[in-house]
Amino acid sequence: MSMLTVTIDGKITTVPAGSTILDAAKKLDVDIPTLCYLNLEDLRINNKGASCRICVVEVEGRRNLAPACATPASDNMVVKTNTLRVLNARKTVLELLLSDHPKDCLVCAKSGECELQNLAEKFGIRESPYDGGEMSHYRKDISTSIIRDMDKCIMCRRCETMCNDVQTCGVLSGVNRGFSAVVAPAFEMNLADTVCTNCGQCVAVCPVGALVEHDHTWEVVDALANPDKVVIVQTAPAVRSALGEDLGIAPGTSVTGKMAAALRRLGFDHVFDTDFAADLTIMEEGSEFLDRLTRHLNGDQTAKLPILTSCCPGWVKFFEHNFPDMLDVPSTAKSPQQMFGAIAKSYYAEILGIPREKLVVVSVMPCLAKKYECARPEFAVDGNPDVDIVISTRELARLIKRMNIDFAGLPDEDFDNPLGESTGAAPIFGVTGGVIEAALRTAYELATGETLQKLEFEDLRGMDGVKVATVQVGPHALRIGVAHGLGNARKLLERVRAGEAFHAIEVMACPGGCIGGGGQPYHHGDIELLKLRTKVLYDEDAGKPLRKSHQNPYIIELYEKFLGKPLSEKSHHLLHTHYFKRQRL
Amino acid sequence: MQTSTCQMVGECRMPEHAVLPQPLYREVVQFIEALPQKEGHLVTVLHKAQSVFGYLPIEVQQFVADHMEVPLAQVYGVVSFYTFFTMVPKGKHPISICMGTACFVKGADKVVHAFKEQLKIDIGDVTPDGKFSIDTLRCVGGCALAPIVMVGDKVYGNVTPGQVKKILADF
Amino acid sequence: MSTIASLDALRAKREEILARQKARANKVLINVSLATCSIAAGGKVALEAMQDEVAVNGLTNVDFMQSGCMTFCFAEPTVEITLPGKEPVVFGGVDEAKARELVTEYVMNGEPVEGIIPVTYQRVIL
Amino acid sequence: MAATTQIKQLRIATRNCGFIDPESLDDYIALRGYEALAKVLTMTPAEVVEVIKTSGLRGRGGGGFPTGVKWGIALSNKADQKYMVCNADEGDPGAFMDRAVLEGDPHSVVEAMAIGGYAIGATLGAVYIRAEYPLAIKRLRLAIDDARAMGLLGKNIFGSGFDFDIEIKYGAGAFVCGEETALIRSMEGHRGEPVSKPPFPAQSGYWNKPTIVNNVETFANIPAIILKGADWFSSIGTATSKGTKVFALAGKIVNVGLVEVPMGTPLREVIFDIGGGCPDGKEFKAVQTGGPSGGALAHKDLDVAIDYESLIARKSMMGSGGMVVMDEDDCMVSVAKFFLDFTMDETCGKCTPCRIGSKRLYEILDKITKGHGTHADLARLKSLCEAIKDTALCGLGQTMPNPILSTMDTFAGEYEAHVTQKKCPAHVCTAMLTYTIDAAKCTGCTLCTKVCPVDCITGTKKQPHVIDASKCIKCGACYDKCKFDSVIKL
Repeated sequence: MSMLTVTIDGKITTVPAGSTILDAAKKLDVDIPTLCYLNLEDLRINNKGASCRICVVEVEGRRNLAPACATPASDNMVVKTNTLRVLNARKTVLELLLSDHPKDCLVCAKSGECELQNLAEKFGIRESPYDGGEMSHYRKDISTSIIRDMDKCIMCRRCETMCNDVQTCGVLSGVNRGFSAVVAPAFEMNLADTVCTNCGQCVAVCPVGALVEHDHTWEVVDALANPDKVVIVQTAPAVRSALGEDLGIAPGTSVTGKMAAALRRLGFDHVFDTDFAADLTIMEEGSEFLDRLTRHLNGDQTAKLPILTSCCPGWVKFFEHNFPDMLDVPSTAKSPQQMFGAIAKSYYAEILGIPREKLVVVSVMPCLAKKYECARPEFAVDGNPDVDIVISTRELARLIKRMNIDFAGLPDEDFDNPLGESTGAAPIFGVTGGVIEAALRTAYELATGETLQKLEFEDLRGMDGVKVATVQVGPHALRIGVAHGLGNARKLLERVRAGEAFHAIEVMACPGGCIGGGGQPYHHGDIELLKLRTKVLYDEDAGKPLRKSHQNPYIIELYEKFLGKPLSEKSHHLLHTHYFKRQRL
Repeated sequence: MQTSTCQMVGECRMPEHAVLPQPLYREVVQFIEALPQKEGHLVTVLHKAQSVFGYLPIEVQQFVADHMEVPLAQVYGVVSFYTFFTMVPKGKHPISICMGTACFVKGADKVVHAFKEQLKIDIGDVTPDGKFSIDTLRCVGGCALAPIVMVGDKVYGNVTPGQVKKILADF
Repeated sequence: MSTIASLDALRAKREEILARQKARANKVLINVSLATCSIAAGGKVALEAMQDEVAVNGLTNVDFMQSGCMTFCFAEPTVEITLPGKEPVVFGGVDEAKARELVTEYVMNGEPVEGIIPVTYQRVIL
Repeated sequence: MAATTQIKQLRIATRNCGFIDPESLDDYIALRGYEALAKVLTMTPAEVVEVIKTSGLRGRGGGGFPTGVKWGIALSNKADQKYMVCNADEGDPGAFMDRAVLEGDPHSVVEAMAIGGYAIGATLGAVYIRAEYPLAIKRLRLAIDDARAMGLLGKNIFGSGFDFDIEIKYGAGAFVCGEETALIRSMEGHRGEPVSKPPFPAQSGYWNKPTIVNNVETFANIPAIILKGADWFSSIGTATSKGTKVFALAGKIVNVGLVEVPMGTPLREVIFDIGGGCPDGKEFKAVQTGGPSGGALAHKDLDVAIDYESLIARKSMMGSGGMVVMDEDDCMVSVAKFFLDFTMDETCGKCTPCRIGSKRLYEILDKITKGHGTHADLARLKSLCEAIKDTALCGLGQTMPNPILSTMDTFAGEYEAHVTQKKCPAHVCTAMLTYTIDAAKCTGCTLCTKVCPVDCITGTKKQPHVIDASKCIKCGACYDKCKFDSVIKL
């Protein structure tokens, strides 16, 4: 590849042809501010509309300023990033953005995390010379998962890229023109009425407070303070991989023990783990898979393959909207969150000897779609939901700070039992390829009766958008597909629809899996963070004495005492669900 | 329990539902089927749909989205971008007032004002009886006749605010 | 209609057209500007009036043609009349009355009519 | 016939307009139509590009980029498909030469597109035309169909092995689609939002293939250059700007119409000798060239020899060729505000400086015309203009401040009067305007009292009347009605 020599602020570097000025600047550690730019290379997520104009730089021989994020470097290019002309231009751009932005940082969900706020601080904007002009006003849209406050939108269009190009949900589009231009669903209707999967990737990339999670922390506080309620909590695998980032602990540090301790300090009556339900999911889904596979191999036409995982509520809503002809393909197993809720409000309520209404189940999830999932009517008994409140990883961090808990100083503590124990198969639910790997570990042993020698399915790991591998399970060579990101899932599903043969497919809606979920601490475009989170989960798996779901003693006990066996009538009633054909709007 | 709430601040822009004749839909389908490929022809199809239906209500946009295999939000994004596309039916006699530079310097803004006063509607609106609607448009290229007003196909040149009443009386 | 498959064919076609045009040279040619703005200013009205007047007077030596913008927007509708053996003359502001007058006075009698627009340009002939 | 001294115009691009039946292919062939195409098919594409380069032809749609250079870039970019696009989305309010050419001589554009297609190696062309031009669309469509029927478009043209065909795409009312990257987005069925350059369309354009976008007038020159030669064309015009330019003269001018003059013609000749000056004996004040992207030229600029460079040097630009003349009754602050109102409506909203900046510029101008402006506003106006010029994504945004900058420069006194004396010297800004009656001239005819809609004029018959300024709504009805010039604007 040909190399280009580029001089930036007097420093010289070489970059491969095709690089941008911004790439070259990064190499030289020259900081150029960006807002609309987003590049998660390993995930092939790239937004460089060059629309915000905050990254403009002076290029020798060019008439006007050039956007560093979108201007290709050329050989012997001379760039200046800190001249008065550049600084004044950036300042004007900021002042203009601020002149059409509510200055309610004090009460904004994004305060402290807001990229616009950071830049205003960096540039020392102390007054807003264009104040008093017209400001755009849009209707606030509050869905169960996401709050859209487009008054704060700076038109960076990152959300649009995520929704259309990466997730292919097509909910958001630039609408209107000129000063009224904004990103919105068709007819500017509410997200809840659209094909939105609530995956929250728009929220994950929004640089300002225009798209944020629907915060439910105060509901948790209220429940905890209510003496009439028994409040229990479950935490999803990916939460522990990232929670520390928002609480002053270095990224890539597992905080499982501190998290359990913090939840106990917050006042939860019992601190449980969704990982327990992940093991349970493997029992049900793995059994369903083996059952379907056996029937399919015996020529039963009603036994459809491949089986699709159904842990991910964003994915579930996506296929309900986009693949209504294939609703009999996904596993009927509920997600771990909902299995946990169903078991908690039946089995565990029985153990406690209280009615389900007295029990409040709180989930901590890396996900915003989980908020929507727990509100789906089929996951309630007489109007009482199996899971009452869902908060995201970010919200938990907020709650811990609000309650004055010195997180870093907490001791490591264990989860409570019986719903807190898990095997190594559970934490990897949080990363792409993990669910199918966990399922294969169990399916292999159940199907063959042999002990699986190598537990790591390397072919199913990694950040490739679509992974396909053939896995030998006894006499059967199983063709397995893995997709993360809904756009990749769509591609894989279209291959299935076109007749390509798979035995099992895992889909996670968010790029990278739950570790990159819409409710995780903001990555601000840093792909390294996602890699560190992945490592936390694989390490946790490797460090566990038991690494196969069917070995979990409390799962064995649950079946012995309550459910009978996987796919029993009781299991079906509590742990399985069905899907709905949904309109494309 | 978490529920969805809509805070109806500001206006909801969801257009009213309309029941439109089936043969018109068939005409649009035939047009789409005759295209060499669907990709890249969204604007073309919207032009066709608007010429068939007269406007682009929600049903038509949804229909186009389904048949062109693009998200509805994208269709709406395009419709709301171009001033030629309208989501409300025009009046029986659509009034278009040219606001090109030549017309402006010859007082087109005063003519607009006079029409608004006379009809008691704003730009982009239709009179309650559906008879007239007012729109401004970019240069029609008839600068010699500035200011120019078109009512349907009929062109009025050198229009003064004083003539507005008389023009309306023609219809 | 056969296609024009070569430069020679194009030249032959041109000769044929020119010959046809030459054969018409002893007739009066009335060329009415019918661009959008000319039509808006009443170009079609002028055309119809002249056609009517030609018919009423039983004239057989008059050909009509339409053309695009004659660039004299200030004088629309504009009409160009070429009498046999004479230079074309452009008349501006041709309303219905003027249109009829052009036929009865200028075409039929060669009498000058008001509203002649002087030629202010040179035109590139290829 | 007219004396030769009066012949200031030279018609190349509009050579056939008004002389042929645009709906007749025969009429076009009679004037050596399609011979230029036949001629280039005997040349190599590189030779054709060279002819256009040598001719010095520059884009007539705005920026004035050398057409031959542009074609050369597309020719040198290897691709399995390339496109030749005609920009007929004439959006500049006050310019209509493209419509005139398409309505008067559509085949010249069709032929030129085929020539360009051959030169760059494109077999497909597209015309992006305003949907508001039904007659132009009809005649263009007919021209394409007729040419195709005669084998002048389609497969193996003139037996040369060269294939070329043209499709028509409709604009839908977005000024920004005159910008070539926005035009391409629109042709692909999207919102017409411009894309950062480079890459330029000649490298990667329509469907990411090398694409040349030229406007109608540029194309209309091509057959003439091919048949009459590059040297002939480059002998016309100035050192940097060759050939002629079509202008649409409009506004406060006697001879409204299209004019085509050699580059380098002094502005004075266009306005006065050809245009006949301002009507009703009013004093010429300014002429806006380049539409919303251009600037106002005043008395001091009348002897400017019009070409690309001389206009840019005066903070205006050639643009597509609109020339809107203003007289003493026009307020230049209001004119700048009119253009900003237009740009504010037409900005796509993609980039920050254009989306929000246009609004803020408009608001400051509005404040000034309402009599609330300060010197700080003038300073802010200027600095914001400079920043927008430097940072906006596309040509529309980068040139949006031009009408303000040029009027602030040339008519500084007028801005000053609005801000310090709170007066509009042209008596246009109603907020700063008072109507009063000159008692010496008033005959007491009572005509003004009859037309006043708010009954604020009082006085007895045959006695001087008086306007109650507190009730007056400044509609100007009395001013228009008074036969004795006794109503005065202050």
